[in-house]
Amino acid sequence: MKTIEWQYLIVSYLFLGGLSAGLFFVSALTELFRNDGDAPKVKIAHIGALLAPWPVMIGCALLVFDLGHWYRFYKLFLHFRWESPMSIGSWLLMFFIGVSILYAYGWIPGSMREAAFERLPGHLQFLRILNRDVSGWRRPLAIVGLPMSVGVAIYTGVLLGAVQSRPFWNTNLVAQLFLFSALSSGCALLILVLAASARKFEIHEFQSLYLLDISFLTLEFFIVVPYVIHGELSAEAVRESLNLVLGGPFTILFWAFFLGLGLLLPWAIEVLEALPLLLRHAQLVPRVDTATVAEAGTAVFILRDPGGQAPSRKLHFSRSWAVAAAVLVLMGGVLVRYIFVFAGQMSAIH
Amino acid sequence: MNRRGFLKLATGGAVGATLLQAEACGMPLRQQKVAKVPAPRLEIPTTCDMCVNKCSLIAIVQGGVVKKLNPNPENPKSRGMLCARGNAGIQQLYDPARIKHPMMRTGERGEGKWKVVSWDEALDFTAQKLSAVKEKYGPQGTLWSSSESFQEQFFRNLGQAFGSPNSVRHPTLCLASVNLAYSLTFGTVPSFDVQNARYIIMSGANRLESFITPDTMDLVASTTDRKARLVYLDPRFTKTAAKADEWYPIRPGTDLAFILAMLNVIIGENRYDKEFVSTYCSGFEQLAEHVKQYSPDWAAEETQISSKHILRVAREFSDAAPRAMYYAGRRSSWYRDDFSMRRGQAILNAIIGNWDRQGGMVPNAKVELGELMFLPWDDPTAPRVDELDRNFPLAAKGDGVYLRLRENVIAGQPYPVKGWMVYKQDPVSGIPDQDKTLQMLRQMDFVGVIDIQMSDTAWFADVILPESTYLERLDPVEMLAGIRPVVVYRQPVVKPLYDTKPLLEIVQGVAKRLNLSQYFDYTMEQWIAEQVKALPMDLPLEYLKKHGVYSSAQFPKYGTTLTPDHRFVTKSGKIELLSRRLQEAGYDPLPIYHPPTQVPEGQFRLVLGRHAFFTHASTTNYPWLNSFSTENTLWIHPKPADSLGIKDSERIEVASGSGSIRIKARVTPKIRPDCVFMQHGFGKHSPWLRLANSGGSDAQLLETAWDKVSGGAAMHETFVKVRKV
Amino acid sequence: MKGFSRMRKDIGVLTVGSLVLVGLLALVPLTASPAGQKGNETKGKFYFKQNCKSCHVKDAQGGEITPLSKTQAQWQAYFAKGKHMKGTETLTKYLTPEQLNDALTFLYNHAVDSPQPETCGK
Amino acid sequence: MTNRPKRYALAIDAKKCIDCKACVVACRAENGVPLGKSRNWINEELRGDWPKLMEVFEPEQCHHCEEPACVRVCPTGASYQRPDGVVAINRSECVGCRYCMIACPYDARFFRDDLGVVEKCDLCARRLDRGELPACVETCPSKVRIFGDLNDPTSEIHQILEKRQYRVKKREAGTGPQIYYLL
Repeated sequence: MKTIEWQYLIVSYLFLGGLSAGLFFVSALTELFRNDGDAPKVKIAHIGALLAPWPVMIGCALLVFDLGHWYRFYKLFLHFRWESPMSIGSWLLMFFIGVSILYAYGWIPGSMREAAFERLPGHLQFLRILNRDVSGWRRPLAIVGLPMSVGVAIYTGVLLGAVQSRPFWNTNLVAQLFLFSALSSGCALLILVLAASARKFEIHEFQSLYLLDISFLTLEFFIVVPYVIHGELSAEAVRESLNLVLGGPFTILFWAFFLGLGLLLPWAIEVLEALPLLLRHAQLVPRVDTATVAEAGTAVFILRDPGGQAPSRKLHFSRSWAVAAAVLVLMGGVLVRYIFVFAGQMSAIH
Repeated sequence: MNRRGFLKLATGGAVGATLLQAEACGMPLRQQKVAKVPAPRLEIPTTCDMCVNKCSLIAIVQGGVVKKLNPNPENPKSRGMLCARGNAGIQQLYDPARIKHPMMRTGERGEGKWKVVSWDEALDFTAQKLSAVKEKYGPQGTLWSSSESFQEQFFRNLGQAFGSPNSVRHPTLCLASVNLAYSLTFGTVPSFDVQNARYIIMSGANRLESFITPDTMDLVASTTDRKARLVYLDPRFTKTAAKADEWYPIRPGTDLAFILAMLNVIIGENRYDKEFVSTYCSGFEQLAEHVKQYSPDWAAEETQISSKHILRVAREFSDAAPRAMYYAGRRSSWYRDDFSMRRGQAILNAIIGNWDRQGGMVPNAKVELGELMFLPWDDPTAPRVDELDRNFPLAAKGDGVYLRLRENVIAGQPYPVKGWMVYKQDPVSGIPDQDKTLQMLRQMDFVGVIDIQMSDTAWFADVILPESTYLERLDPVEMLAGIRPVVVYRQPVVKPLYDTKPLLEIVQGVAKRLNLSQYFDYTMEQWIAEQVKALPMDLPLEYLKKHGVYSSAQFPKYGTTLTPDHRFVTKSGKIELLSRRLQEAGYDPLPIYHPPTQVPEGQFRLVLGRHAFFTHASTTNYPWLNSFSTENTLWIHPKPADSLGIKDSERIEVASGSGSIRIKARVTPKIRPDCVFMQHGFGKHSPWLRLANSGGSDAQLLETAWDKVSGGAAMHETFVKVRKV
Repeated sequence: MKGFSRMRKDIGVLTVGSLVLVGLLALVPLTASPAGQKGNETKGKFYFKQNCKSCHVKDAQGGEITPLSKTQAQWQAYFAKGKHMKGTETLTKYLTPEQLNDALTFLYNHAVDSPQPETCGK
Repeated sequence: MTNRPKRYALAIDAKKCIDCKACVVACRAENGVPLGKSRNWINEELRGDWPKLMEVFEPEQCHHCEEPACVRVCPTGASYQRPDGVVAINRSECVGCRYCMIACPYDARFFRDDLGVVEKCDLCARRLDRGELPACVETCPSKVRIFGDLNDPTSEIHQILEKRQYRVKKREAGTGPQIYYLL
């Protein structure tokens, strides 16, 4: 009997799982490849680490809640079935959550930690054994967690891609699409948090995030395009299934909202915003002190090229553009999963 | 299965059962877990009663709960078959709309105010009311209507012993015209050896869809495995049409023209079985002369089937003889001269000599059963209220003519009928022209209903005497005559769930109170013991209990009547192509074609049909069956639908001379543009039959019309107007 | 046709004063029951089965006899003669005249050429 | 019987199907399938225009595939394949993730909201183990379904598949379906 079995809970789970993976990936990456004393990068790694565990944990809660018997979820861990993406996935998720929590723990400032354990009520004293400084494990955890995060991001796509009977999914491109969409949403959330939180913000923080996100979005775009072309040239069933997005119920959602607003537009914004940073040898000299920037929300910099002559070009940087781009990317991330989950289940071999 | 599943099964009946049972045995429900202790799994053979076909089945019973009904392959008729209805028998047993106790009306008729009473109270009331009617109007003032069941005879005997000539049964709403036509031609109603046929013509009878019987099974096997040819005439593209080799959407009511043209060709081209005709038939010369006028070209005009097809079919048909048949099948009367059409069929079958031959028509063989002798009563003295002798001299006396009877009762002619006992019948939703049925019902001083569920008729009754269902009942042994005659046995597979009784006990209860006990002084066990005495085995009863069915290997037998000295049970002793008895009764001795009434401009002919999910009006409320067709719709062809601006599944109003209903349209190319079709058994009054209340009732639309000779209700003589609402 | 007119006479005799018999050839067999024989059909069936059926069943000495064994005319002739066992004894040895009339009514009404040959309804 | 492993399968002679639904009700009764859900069903297809119409009926249920996608994707092994080829579900192991439903190319599975588990045709495994036929096979008036052991050369299904041409549905799904539709 044809029914749409997986609905919003699964959509959100796929998104949140990917989001965590993205956050961890970006955090770990920056942590591993930063030079000492690179304050902005530390901040990114820090925030990323602290954020990473939560979405995936919420996502998994939703996943369990979606089961016919939520209290039977433990059975998933009584078996390991390598042919079942879901089985692999659940184990992967478990370990990833573990690592990301530990990693986050490693990023909690010692003072804070101490304070927290001080406040433990008497009967919970035994928890003090957890009061350890694991900040030293950050790098090893990052190294271990990095492939896991990639795994989790890919898995959310594989879960669908592995289903032969749904032509809309049945291509390895889905996994890649989900991977890069996941990583970019990770970036986007960091951009959002930074732009929204930091009263006084540091342009360099955005530099690397923009660069990362632009590349992820670019990659994502170059997977969507071949996905469609490939599908159109593929078996009849696949072509039929693609009608769901080409002249079907999901057409507008897919092209206008996902590809347009959720991918290309934020990409354009970020490129425009970061263009100067992309120019080689550009070095930035603030013309006004960053304090005022904080209020204005806009910084003006002068780019001086290596020659060292007079000001050549102006760059303007906007907090609201950053927020806009981030929000759009996140929306795109949710949409692409919504479209794939629903359209995929509607598609069938005839 | 875990406990949750166990409970959830209630939808499927099984646990509903444990609960109900628990309730029935006054066992507190929490104890119902007890049922989870694996009880022994019993397999009890018995006989289905979801329709009249009497298929053998094996009930799987565990812990006093019927878990499943399986077909019983030992029956050579039903073989390993149990249809959708048969499988849904469980739902009849565990139907929440069952009548669980005797009930008496407290409010107005049809108001639905009831009080549960004891059997004594209900039976006293019934007897006293019947006596009151007898007092005032004589015994003929009571009407006894019943439908077929293994116990029906007890009900009819009560009516007769009470002194009423007025028993009325289902045939005139069913196959009366077929029975009469074949009896008058061959002296008996034969079976059709579909299994061995090579060429089958079927008109009207929709045997792959309306009713699943051995003929249905054989029809499928013949047309697929043995490549028999099926030519099918029907204004509707039914499932039979889907399987037929040729389907012709014949102009309704012109089947006889088609048949007469075939006769014209077959006789004209000397394709009939001369030897057979000269040896066994009478009246051939007159027939030959008579059909000269009916040429294929003429018939093409009437039937809208091209003459080249008629010509070809006639030739193929006679070439395939004797393994060819014009299948009569089980079906109702459709037109005012339905009988003539049957006669035409019978004659057509006769002249190609398919009588008593393999793949043709075979007189029914019997297995002898014993008979318990009970004290006879005086025959009723009064004439029947439907004045059969005058109106339908050839109709079966014991069955009566329903619609004529209703007219007379309403008119109070020739005498008033004020008491009505109804058994296993639902005249209110079952018979055409519902308003008249209600009118007849309202003028009754007393209406008593014996049924298993709250039918529409029961809903309007004064007292309801609940019968036990077939799975709770011991019935008389029944012999099914046929090509392969069988004896079937119905034994209870569970104890009655509620305060219900088998019919015999109800009859005896009433009889006792009417001082008629002497005519019913036997038990079911004694009755059965006498019946089975005649079976050729020691311990026949044990055999039936174990097998549920008996049949003899000596069948089928062909040609038993094909000896020149054989006397057919007709007036002349021959197969009467020209019927002496029709002549004597003042009817046309040969079938004469009368064109059907033209469909008035802007109207449609309402055609009916059955679907094998639903036994007439009775099983539409069982969820398993209802789920296949949750409400009846009006089939209408896209062309007229467009011009009326009606879209699929839109609500529309359908109006005839006798009533109007609201119903959903089903726009489909599967029906002639000049016809509309709807299902039977929906649009109930009885709120107990919740699932069957949706959509309208055909009984409200159908007008009163009957076949001139047999009196069978003519179901296709109603024209309706259709409009958007 | 001969048997027919004879029958007509007999019935005529048996149904003197009967309202229904209009003497029309066509109506004779139709009115045959119940007016054809004034006896009691139900009882007749009972007596017939109770007394005759003991010997007159398949493979019994008397050989099977049912209402269908004779035409209406033959039944009447037979009962008019009232002889049994090839004439060696009379039917009255088994049944009273009244019972015989009942039996005749049953056999007559369901004779092989009667309007209701097969027992009704079934 | 040989001790060659059994391979149960169905051959369906759809030409014989008259859409009477006996199989559907029999299954409902045998397996307690709740209303609105069904382990087996009949596909109807009407073609052509009045009066040149044709209609085909085609019974379908779980195809008990050789390489069942449902079994492959099941994370707990609740969906499994018996040695005799029957694909069945162990209710107590099913967590109700419905991945198998999505993986089934034939949409032969449904979710039991009341039990929180997935369900489908198991060819009446309990009946098979008693040596009985599946309910749908047994009850069918026109005997549309031929059930048996493909590996038994004497079985009806083995012989009919040797004699007659057949097709399977959605071969490209690559699951090796074991319902053979006779042509």
